[in-house]
Amino acid sequence: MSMFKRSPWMVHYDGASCNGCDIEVLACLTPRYDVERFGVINTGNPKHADVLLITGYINEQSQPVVRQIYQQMPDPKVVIAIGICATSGGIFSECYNTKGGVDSTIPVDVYVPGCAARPESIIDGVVKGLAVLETKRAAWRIERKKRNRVFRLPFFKPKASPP
Amino acid sequence: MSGWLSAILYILLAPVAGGLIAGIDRKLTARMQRRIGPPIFQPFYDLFKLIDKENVIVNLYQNLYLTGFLVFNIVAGTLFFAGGDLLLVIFALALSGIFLVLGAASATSPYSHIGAERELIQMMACEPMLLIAAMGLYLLPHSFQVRDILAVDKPLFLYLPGILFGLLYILTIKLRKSPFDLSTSHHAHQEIVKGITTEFSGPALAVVELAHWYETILILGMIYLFFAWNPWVAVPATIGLYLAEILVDNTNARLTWRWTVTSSWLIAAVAGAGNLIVLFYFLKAGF
Amino acid sequence: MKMTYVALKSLFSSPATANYPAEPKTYYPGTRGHIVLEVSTCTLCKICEIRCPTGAIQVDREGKAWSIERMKCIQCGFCVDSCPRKCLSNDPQYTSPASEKITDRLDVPYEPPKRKPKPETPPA
Amino acid sequence: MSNRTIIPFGPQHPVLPEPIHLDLVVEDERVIEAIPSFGFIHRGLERLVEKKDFQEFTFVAERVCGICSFIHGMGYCQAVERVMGITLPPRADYLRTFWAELSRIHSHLLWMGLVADAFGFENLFMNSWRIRENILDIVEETTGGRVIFGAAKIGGTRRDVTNDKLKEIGRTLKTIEAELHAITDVFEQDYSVQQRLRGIGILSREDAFDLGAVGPTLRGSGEPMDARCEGYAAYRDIEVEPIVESDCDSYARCMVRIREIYQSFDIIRQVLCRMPDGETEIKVKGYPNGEHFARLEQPRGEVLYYVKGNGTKHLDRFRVRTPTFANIPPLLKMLQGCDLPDVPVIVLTIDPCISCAER
Repeated sequence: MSMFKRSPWMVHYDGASCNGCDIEVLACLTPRYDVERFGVINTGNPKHADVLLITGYINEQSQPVVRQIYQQMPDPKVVIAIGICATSGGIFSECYNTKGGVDSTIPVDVYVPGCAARPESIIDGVVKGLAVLETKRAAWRIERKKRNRVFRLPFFKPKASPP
Repeated sequence: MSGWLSAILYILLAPVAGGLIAGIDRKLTARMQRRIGPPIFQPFYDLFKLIDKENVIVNLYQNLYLTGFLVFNIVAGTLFFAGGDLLLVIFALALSGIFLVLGAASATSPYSHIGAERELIQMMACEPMLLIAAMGLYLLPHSFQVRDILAVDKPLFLYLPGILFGLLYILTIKLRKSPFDLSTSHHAHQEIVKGITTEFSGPALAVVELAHWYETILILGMIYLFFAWNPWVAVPATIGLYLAEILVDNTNARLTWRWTVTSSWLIAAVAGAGNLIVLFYFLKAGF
Repeated sequence: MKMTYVALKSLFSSPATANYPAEPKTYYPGTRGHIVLEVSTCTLCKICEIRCPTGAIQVDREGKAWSIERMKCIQCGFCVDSCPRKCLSNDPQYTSPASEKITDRLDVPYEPPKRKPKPETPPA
Repeated sequence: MSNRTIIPFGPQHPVLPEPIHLDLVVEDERVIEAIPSFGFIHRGLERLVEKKDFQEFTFVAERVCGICSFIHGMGYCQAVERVMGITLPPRADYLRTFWAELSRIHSHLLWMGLVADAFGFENLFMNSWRIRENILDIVEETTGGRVIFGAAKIGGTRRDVTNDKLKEIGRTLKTIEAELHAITDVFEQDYSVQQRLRGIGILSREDAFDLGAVGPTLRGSGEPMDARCEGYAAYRDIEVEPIVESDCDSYARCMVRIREIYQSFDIIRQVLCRMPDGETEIKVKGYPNGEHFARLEQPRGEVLYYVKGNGTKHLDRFRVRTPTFANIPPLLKMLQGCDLPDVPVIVLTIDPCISCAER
């Protein structure tokens, strides 16, 4: 049995939201909601994270940042778009500076609606995301067996160069 | 013979005990913050997940250094539990710390570099007190061997209260607890992201966690030495002192490195060295 | 030192956590969760479609349907305020997260009143 | 023998959840200079006035920022109402003041948590946010939203609160206030907190004034300036004394905010006592024609709204000058010469709300 379900570490990025969803994401960590019950830790470091929570839509300036965070996260990983802005641009979809929702830049696995998304709804979204993470892990393990990349000391040269 | 047995037990059981301690620590921390907190086995879930994850290698030497970190932590612990030389234990521990610093410094991230620098500063703050503690423990049995110290039939903590206090002070640094979680932090967020562990991911991070568990058990063993004349006192005392560390972790802000170095050296000089000198003359006078 | 008191008091009092997924949350009656349409009184007047700030509501007069894109609605309740027949209302339960963008389409049985055929003007 | 490096701070950073990017030029661990770059959250919502009609635009104005959302909506409505020459029924004014002060308490509690997180005091963060949840409960019960209140409307408020409910809220607030004392005492007295706040991020009174600081940042430097003294909404009946600290450091700004929380509790008490009966909204007829500047006090400081109407349902111009926007030059001044561990603390003592600043 895999442990991804029990220990999803998250990283949170505020695309271009109004802060409403951001503080609700943070509120999930606090005593009333306490997502650490499910093993969620807000690592703040993409390299440690399994789940990327994005609030707000994507604009010109934040697009490379979001892409970079997504690429820095090791596989398997899940992206959860929090709030209406992250889903579709919401009330700002007609602004001149939008690129659209998060799915305009990186693939999104779960959409959490709400303006601002309620903490309960975020918890539900993360739980949904974990199911996706599980399937992604299965697919990724098959991939990894092909590439055969394991923890290796420097004097053992890798068989295949990493992509 | 029993020394080797306990060393093997250490190698096998320390990860289990260390993980459990980490789990209880997290649970208690959560309760102190009025949360329910994660399950007690959460650290094991985290560890197995990290092993399962993709290993993004920044450069291949990182793995060598991290292996060194783990191995020398285990070596230090094994020496300690086999009843070996306390000085060797402290040096092996320092060496493992250096390996971690090298691993962090081998990456290019500025956060990781600053974390490595801070880790060095923390080690600089710790080492004098650790050496003074070794000297203090030497005074009664006239031996640096852990098995000789264990054999002393006197309550060492009454002879070495200042050194015990100083050791507890730097244990906060060693266990990476607030107010001294400078180079990396388990929970609260800091300006250098994850500091020394920023560039480690997946299995590499799992190695760091595992090494920390070994280290925790070794540190608890060191506290145990001070109460070793009676196990019925020693076990509750060690547990109690660890709980006190958790409480301190929860009731302090993170302080700066200047404050850390100044205060820990001050305590090493006043409490540690003072205790050492007083005890030395008392013993000389024949008490 | 003040914090020690707070921490110890917290340690020995029950956690403030609402055990959410295990115990369902009860909402205040006025909470804006999602928009509900009472189909029987809707007259497909299109005012909600015009008023909606995000354009989430679509009213199809020909197909006799009222649809809402749940992943676009910001629950402002402006449609509820401006509905002339009061057939829209707020339900406290939020829309649950999903992997696709959901659109709810409701069939409205409203029959527009037959206009009386204009009396044929007698040829002059 | 100094080693000059550049450390990026943000846009994705665990301490500050909002995307601001600072390039910190660092010598060892001392910050020489902070070079900001913006635009990660720029939406251009001021231009939406061309697309949304002036009543719909209230919802856009509320989403300038999710933390001080109500005051943004209220300020926009107030500006439009002045343009249209609408006088609100007194109950609407009082309800607006009630919600504005609630949002001030919730925002300051949120800030207390974040600054505690910035200096690594996780327990304090958790406790501040735990108390904040109680405030949010009141907000949700009365307005229907947790962070986006959605209660302001041109011509009044969208909801009314029954007098019984208001009495009950008054009692709840009393217990919350009692609980809060334990937390604010920690900020005031705890040794390690003082170590991290006192003497950090000095902003002299002259600098604060010259660089255009507003709100608690300015008042922490000893300048008594509070837009609530202008007497908008119910503040015309309620005496508001600007809270001033003269230490000019992070601790002073922290104390200003903590004392403001208690002041807000006091204002809410007065509002609840004097709450007049009657209508909460009046019918709005016609379209705005003319222009107006509205000044309001947000949790983060003074905010300006400029509205220009042309007699159609779309406004000509809408402009916000948010407090964080005004507080960024003082921030950069404070960051010069500080230590790296103090950067998050200093950044947070202006209570940055980047989504306000970039709109």
